[in-house]
Amino acid sequence: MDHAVDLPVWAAILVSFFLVVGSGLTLIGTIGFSRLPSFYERIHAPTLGTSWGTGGIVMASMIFFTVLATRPVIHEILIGIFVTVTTPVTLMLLARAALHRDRAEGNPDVLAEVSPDEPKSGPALGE
Amino acid sequence: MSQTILAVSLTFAQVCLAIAMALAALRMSRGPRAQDRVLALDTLYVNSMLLLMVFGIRTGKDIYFEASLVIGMLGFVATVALAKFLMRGEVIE
Amino acid sequence: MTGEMVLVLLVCLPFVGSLAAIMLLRTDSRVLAARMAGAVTFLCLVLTAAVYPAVRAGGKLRLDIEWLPQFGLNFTLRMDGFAWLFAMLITGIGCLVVLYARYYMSEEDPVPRFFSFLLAFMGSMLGIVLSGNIILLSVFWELTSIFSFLLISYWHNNATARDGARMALTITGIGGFCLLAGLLVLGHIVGSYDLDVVLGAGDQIKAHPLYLTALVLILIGALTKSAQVPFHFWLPNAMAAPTPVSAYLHSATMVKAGVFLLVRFWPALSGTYEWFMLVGIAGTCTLLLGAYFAMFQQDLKGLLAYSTISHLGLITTLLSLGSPLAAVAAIFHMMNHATFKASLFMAAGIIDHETGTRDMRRLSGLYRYLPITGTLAMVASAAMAGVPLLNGFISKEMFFAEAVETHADSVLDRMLPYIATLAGAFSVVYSLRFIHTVFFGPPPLDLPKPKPHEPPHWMRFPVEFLVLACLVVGVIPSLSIGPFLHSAVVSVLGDRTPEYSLAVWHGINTPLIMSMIALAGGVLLYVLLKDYLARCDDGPPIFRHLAGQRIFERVLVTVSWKWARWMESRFGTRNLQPQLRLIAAAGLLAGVVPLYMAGFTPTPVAISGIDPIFAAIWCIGAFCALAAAYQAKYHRLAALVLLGGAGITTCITFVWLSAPDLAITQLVVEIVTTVLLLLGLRWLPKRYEKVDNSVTLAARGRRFRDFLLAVSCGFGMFLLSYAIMKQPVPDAIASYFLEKAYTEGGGRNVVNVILVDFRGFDTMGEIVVLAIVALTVFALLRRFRPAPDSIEKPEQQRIQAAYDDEQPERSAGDTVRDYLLVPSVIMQWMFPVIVTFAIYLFMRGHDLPGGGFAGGVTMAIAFLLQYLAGGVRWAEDRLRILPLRWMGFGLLVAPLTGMGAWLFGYPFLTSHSQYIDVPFIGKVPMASALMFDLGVFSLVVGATVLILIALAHQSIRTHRVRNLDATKAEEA
Amino acid sequence: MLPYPLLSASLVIMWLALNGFTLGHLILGCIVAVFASWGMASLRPAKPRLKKWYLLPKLVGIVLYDIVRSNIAVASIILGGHRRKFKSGFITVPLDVESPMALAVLAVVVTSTPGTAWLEYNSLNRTVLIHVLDLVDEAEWQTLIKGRYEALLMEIFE
Amino acid sequence: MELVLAIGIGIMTGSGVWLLLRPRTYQVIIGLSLLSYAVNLFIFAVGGVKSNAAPVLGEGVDISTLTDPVPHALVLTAIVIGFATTALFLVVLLAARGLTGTDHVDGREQPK
Amino acid sequence: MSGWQQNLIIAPILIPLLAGALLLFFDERQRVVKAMISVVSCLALVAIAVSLFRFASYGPERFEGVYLLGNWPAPFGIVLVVDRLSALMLVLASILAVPTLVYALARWHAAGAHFHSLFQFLLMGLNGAFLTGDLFNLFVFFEVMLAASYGLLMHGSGPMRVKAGLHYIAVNLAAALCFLIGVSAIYGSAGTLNMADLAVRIGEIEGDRRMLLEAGAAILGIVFLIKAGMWPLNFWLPAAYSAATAPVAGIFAIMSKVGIYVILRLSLLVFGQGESAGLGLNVLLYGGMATVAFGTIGVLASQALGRLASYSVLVSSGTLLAVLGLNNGMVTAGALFYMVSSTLTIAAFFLLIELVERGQDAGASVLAVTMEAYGDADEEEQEVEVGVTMPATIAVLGVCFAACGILLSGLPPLSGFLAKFAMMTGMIGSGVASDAPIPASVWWIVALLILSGLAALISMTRAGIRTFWASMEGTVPRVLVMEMAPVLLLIAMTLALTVQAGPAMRYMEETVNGLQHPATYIDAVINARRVGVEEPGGPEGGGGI
Ligand code: NA
Ligand code: NA
Repeated sequence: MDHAVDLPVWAAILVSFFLVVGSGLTLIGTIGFSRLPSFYERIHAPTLGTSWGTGGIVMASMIFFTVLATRPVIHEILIGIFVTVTTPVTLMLLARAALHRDRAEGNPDVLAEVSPDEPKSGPALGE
Repeated sequence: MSQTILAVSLTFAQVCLAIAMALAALRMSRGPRAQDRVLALDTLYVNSMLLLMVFGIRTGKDIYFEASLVIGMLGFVATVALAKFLMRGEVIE
Repeated sequence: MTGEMVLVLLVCLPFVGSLAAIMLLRTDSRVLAARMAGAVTFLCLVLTAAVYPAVRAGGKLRLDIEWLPQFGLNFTLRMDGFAWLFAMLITGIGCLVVLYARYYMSEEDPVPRFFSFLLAFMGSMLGIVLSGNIILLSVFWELTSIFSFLLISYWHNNATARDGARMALTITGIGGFCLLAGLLVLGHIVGSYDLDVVLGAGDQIKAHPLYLTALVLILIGALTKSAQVPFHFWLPNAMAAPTPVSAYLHSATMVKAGVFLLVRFWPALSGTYEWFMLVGIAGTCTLLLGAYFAMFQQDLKGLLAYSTISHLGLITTLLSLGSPLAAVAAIFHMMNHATFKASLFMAAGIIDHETGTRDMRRLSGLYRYLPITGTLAMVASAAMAGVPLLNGFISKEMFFAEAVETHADSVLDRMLPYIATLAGAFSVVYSLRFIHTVFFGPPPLDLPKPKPHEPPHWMRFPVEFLVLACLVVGVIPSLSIGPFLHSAVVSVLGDRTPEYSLAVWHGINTPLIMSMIALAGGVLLYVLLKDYLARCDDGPPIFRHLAGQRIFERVLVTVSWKWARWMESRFGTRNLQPQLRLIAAAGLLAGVVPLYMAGFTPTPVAISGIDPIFAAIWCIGAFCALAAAYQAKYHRLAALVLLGGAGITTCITFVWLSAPDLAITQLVVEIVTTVLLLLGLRWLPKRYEKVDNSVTLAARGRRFRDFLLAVSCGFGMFLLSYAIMKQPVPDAIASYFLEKAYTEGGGRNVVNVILVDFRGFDTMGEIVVLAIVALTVFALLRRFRPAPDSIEKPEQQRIQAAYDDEQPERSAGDTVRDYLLVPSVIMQWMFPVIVTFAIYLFMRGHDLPGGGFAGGVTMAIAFLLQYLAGGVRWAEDRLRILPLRWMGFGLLVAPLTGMGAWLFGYPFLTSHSQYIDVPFIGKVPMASALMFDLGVFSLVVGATVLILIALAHQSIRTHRVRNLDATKAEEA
Repeated sequence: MLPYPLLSASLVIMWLALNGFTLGHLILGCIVAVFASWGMASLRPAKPRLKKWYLLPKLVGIVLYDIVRSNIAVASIILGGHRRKFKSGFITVPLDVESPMALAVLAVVVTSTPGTAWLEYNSLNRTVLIHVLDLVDEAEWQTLIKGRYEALLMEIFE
Repeated sequence: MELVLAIGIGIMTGSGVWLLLRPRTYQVIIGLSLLSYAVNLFIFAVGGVKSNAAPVLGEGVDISTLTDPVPHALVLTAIVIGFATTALFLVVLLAARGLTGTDHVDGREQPK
Repeated sequence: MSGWQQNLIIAPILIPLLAGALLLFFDERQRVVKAMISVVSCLALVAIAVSLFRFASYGPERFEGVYLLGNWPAPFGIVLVVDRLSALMLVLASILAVPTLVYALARWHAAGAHFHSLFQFLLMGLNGAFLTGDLFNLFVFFEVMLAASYGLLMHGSGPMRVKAGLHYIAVNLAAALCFLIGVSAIYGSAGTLNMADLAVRIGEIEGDRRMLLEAGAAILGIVFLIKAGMWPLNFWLPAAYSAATAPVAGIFAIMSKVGIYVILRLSLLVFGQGESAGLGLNVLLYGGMATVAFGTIGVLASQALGRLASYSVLVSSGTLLAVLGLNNGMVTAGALFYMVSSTLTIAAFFLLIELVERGQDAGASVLAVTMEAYGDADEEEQEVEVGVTMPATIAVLGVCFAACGILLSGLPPLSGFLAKFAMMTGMIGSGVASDAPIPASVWWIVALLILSGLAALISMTRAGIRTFWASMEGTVPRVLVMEMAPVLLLIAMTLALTVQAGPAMRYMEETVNGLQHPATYIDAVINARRVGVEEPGGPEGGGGI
């Protein structure tokens, strides 16, 4: 922590705030992920981490290094952008895959009005 | 002063993220379905990325930044492949 | 021409002739081959005869050529009187056999090959007798085994010939190996392999503790070669050879090599109790059993073979006695036996040739058709039986005389006169039988060739010549063979040469009485046995069923095949798991045993100073690893995901412990590996927990053992790594790199400078590995055939395709198109971003974490993502990646950069770093290492893409194959 | 030369953000950006037509605000546990946007906002299936998506 | 630090060895991957572990405080080679599975 | 020695690398060009290896055999070292490469993709392993060699090869992990990777660090023993070698010798003295004897010629290991002679087997080859030119087979005999009269050597009779001159070795002498001069190798 000696207190408080918010939201998201009962509900939880969880820590990092280096350090924003842009890809593909599997197995919880996934024959998918 | 504040908040953040990672790992092994595991892996990736960023703040060096950036930018590729495998049974058609 | 030259010529000429003969490609050049063989043999005979003056009365010829001087093996040739006599025998009978064979061999046989083998055999035999180095002797010894194998199996279409030849080779081969070992021991005792030195060190040898070892080993060699009991059985089976071969090998050469060896080493080895017992028992048994067996043979050549065994037993017995006079008799009988036995074999050959059979039950009264041959055979048989006025008589008398003498007071010694007489009687029986059955009695009834007649004159000539020799030696021994025999005897016995007389008549003495008893007893016995012999089965009573050959075959098959196969499966495995288990165990032992032997005590474990977050992360990592191990069988995807968890832990560790380069590289590799394994997962069989969940007790045991091994290995690695980490860091080479990285390597990222400069050579090798693997993967996948149950498209696709087919408003592929519609947009737009990032990683590598490898894989991921987004066809329609070009470029650029240093006179890979001042921009680092890294980058992109794409292509390929099948089915 | 100027500019900015600003890196960044956008061109993506690009910041602002709100909402649901009953469910939203790019942005927005997840788009009847964590009123969500985001997106892109 | 890392290496090795000895090719390849993590970490560890001491030179960096860069370079090489061999092993096991019809390591279902 | 001669040292690595890379630019259909590049590279390798061999035999006084890569001084950078031993191995490898390559050109190179590149990379790996003086670099070249061998082993595909390849790769991956553990344990405890530097440092290391070093070395030893095929770590070998195509198996003959080479190098250089030496030697001795025994059993139990040959590889390896375990200079010299002879023999035998077996079922096997090579619909190629019947094919094959049998069983008069004789003479201590008792282990080795020879004799006769006399009735295998010539060449080389046994053995003796006095090697490496760098403190022109 030696490097933090030069950091002004206001910056430290700001950084800490964002850190706590970011990590706290991430933790809450993951708690939700492990506690929510169905997959479609669970899928919402991690977005806490990928939205303001990441955002908080990115902010913390940007403020911290900018103040420390006394010049704008903004490359962390790239992380924020990439996470925001790519996470939906993952979630969409995964959710649709889950939908397919549930429909193929005839899982009653799933909305089946648009249903390209009902099996014509054959056993259920593994797992 | 600022050292103490930072030390507390950094420790808090690390503990939160570590717990989050542990929960994700648990979900990863428990499932119950493959999609849960994949989603857990993705969550684990994001949490690790955040942990590394916090670690960067802790050390005050930004040479660890690229590791986080790699996770942020490329981490989804593995998950995409896994998801596609679940949906189509095949990664590249 | 000097005598030394003659020695070389004698050994080499036959081999040269042999080569020349085999070069006669036309198998019908029978006469030419025979003439050449005859010329070579005759030349050898003349040459041998010509050097007689040099070896007379104890003289010696000697020639040394270095071969393997460091180990005392030289090409030393040496001829003394004994060797000369043998050489004469070999070449002389050789001439006659060649002449005989010229007429004997039929048109269909590949005659040049026959003469080639025969000449080579003769050369080997000459080598044995002329060797002046005992190792050289064993060289020629084995050569005789090899060539006799080829000669015996000459008619290899005949199974009997093949088996006989193989047996002869096996027995004499074993003997040869033993002989070699014995000679090595002898060399150890004496300190030299030179024959003269060995012969001169008799006392030293006999006093040495290893004497018995050497003796037994050498005797095994000699006795197997000379077909002594209990190694005799190969000889009768070798009778499947053409008769000239039998006449040559089993009278004058091959089998004589054994007794030659006994005589050769007689001065060095004989005279001890061990010698007497070992050689004596073998000799007397052979003498008696050979003669006994000979009486009951129905095959002419079988009879002659057993009689040969018996006569060799006689010679061996003589040599066992250790008295000089006995040695003289032995040498003399060797000559005599060679003459009459060769002639008898040839006579048997003529009979076979003319009648088409050698079975004595079918032969009868041939004298009326073959009077001359018959007469000759009678004389030779008489010599074999020891009838006076023939050469066999004289040496047999000498044997009887020696048998009566007392040598070492033992049971064997006292029984010897009776054994000798009995064997003499037996020899009369089989000689009589040979003549009486074949030539007398009623005319034969069922001959394969009904009208036998005398053979061509030149075919009979060898027999005539040899019979004449029998007579001449038998009548005037001291005038004919006397001087030659004497120089042979002197060369063997030296100072111990006894007084002996080769007279026919010594007055009425015990030996003569024994001879008379043997003759009379033999005649009587034959009369008694005649009728039985005329109709009995082949082989002697009782022993008939105890065929040595069959026992040998049985033992050989059991030991060398059944046992070997059993042991191979017992001590080896073809399964993978035991092998990996052994490797793990070996690695564990290798790690633990040195520590244990040195008394290693592990450092007390310190709990303090642990970062709890780091510990927590490792709890997660360890959990993931264990869970992956647990799930890998039934939940493959789960295992893969958990593996990713372990991987991310590794990455965090790298970051935590100051290795950002490693973290980046590990991450990108992790991603590619996951996709790779997923690509593979599609082709693996489905596995359901419920289906194969029955576990046997044995399987449980195996699992428990594996579990223990795994736990031990884990614990061992824990100990080892903990111990090493706890050691103070040694005065490593690291400080040098840290100091010089910037000043001399021109980079701030020391790891990267090591990779591309200090140890750039490793990196070059590493990219070659990657290239090789990519090529191999490509080559393998070109031949990829999926298993039948994987050919079908995955279930998901079938369901979705069926749905698209059914709905009238949907077209094929709609589901997947919708599925990827939004994600693919994002994935496409990520492409330039990731490419930029890859270039960024590559460019900064020298100063900051990154580098060619991480950049290359990132670039490959950019490509991969497009394949994921749009599929193979879509991606390849747009991106023409030529992975092989990338690879070739990388593989050329990296070494060529290294070779650039040559231009400046520096060694390969010497880097050149400099900061160039570019206007407006400032100092730009231009390290040649960057160029090298470009090669790495390019190769990594090419190789990674090639691997992934080759695998991805399988999905479309199989579809096409399937379609082809479908079209075929429709056409049918 | 520059098939995607906006992309190229973004890449240059990204390059500079990563390397720090120097003249050398500006030049290098431009070169890299040109190369990368050529690479993009070879993929032949549907070229987005940004009609009213200046509305983008407005969208970003709205989304950021919504995300903060829903972060709090979802966090309270999770932390509230069983005390607060919530009912999740699927809703189908008919869409009017057609441009893949606009759809992508919409998907990113919906998915990035905690509490809503984009599940499945059907190109035939142009509906999207969305899962909502706290589904009180289906119609309310439909109007939210159609009115708040889609309208703005249609303005920007078409 | 050392203790945690050593235990981690031990557990990864144990899991890897266990999988390596299993009969299914997929288990073996997962085992090999785990083992290569363990081995990479081991190589990494032999240079002595230090936090926040990356071997990157900069202004005023005291060389003696940095970690040993040699193991890092070795691990990088090992990662690359490990990736290559994993890829190869995967393809070979697929080829074997295609040709023999089974994913048993010995190419037949019931050994012996 | 001037610069170009120095640069010659790295040529055996660079030439195949460049050739292999260049080959990637040519399509599989441009077979002639590919073959040309490959052949030229191999011939160049022979020329370079022979020159290096000559330089090395001048001795350390006249040839500085150390190459500092990147011009970095010895313990820091990577060094290549040419001494008599490595020069010998280089020559052996290159001399083996030419006939096997020519043989492959007759047909096998077309049986799959990238044969030539893989072949060149294999040579690169072999040469690198022989040349390098750095432990981790040795690992890298091992991997190069192994990776290429994986590809070559499965060249031509087919269930047998792929199954064998799977086992081979799994075993070698496990071994590679052990290699890494061993090397890094050594680095962690000694702080160096340079072999010569390690030899210097090992004397100074004490206490726990020494134990760890020994543990690392022992784990490393396991790897080389796996590679050398020591029982019970060798079950992969018969399957792999017998499954490989003939030319590949031919070049593989030298692969098991790489393990032996490294053991010889390291045991004498680094672990020659010290407490741990004894343990290692005993492992070699008894492990080697067990290997010979197992190999002998295998030779007897083999019905297929390929397996017979593979087990002969084990016999050869076991013999070398056991004999090296005796740690006796003269015996080691004999062992080197044996190594050369048996490598040539086994290579010739592997090449021959295919030709001989082709005769057994001529039509079917040719068909199988072409089916395998061109079975794929999308790579339709022209029909492979099937050999015309050479006159006296059977005779030549028979002579070659007999020669192989004689060589393998160690029957006189060929080099196989001379090698065994030299080793046995060295062991028994003949040539000098002595009453010193011969240790029991020597008797065991002698007995095993003789028994293994006998087993080879029995098995080869059995196989020879079966193939040539019992089943080759009337059918003459169609063999190309291009396939026969390599076999003849290899056998001719054993003949040359037989005739020139004296000079050859002298070279081996000098080699062993050099190995037993590692100080020269160490000096040369540590004091090797950098180009253009004046080192005032350094000894001027310190001894080379
Ligand atoms: Na993501
Ligand atoms: Na969301």
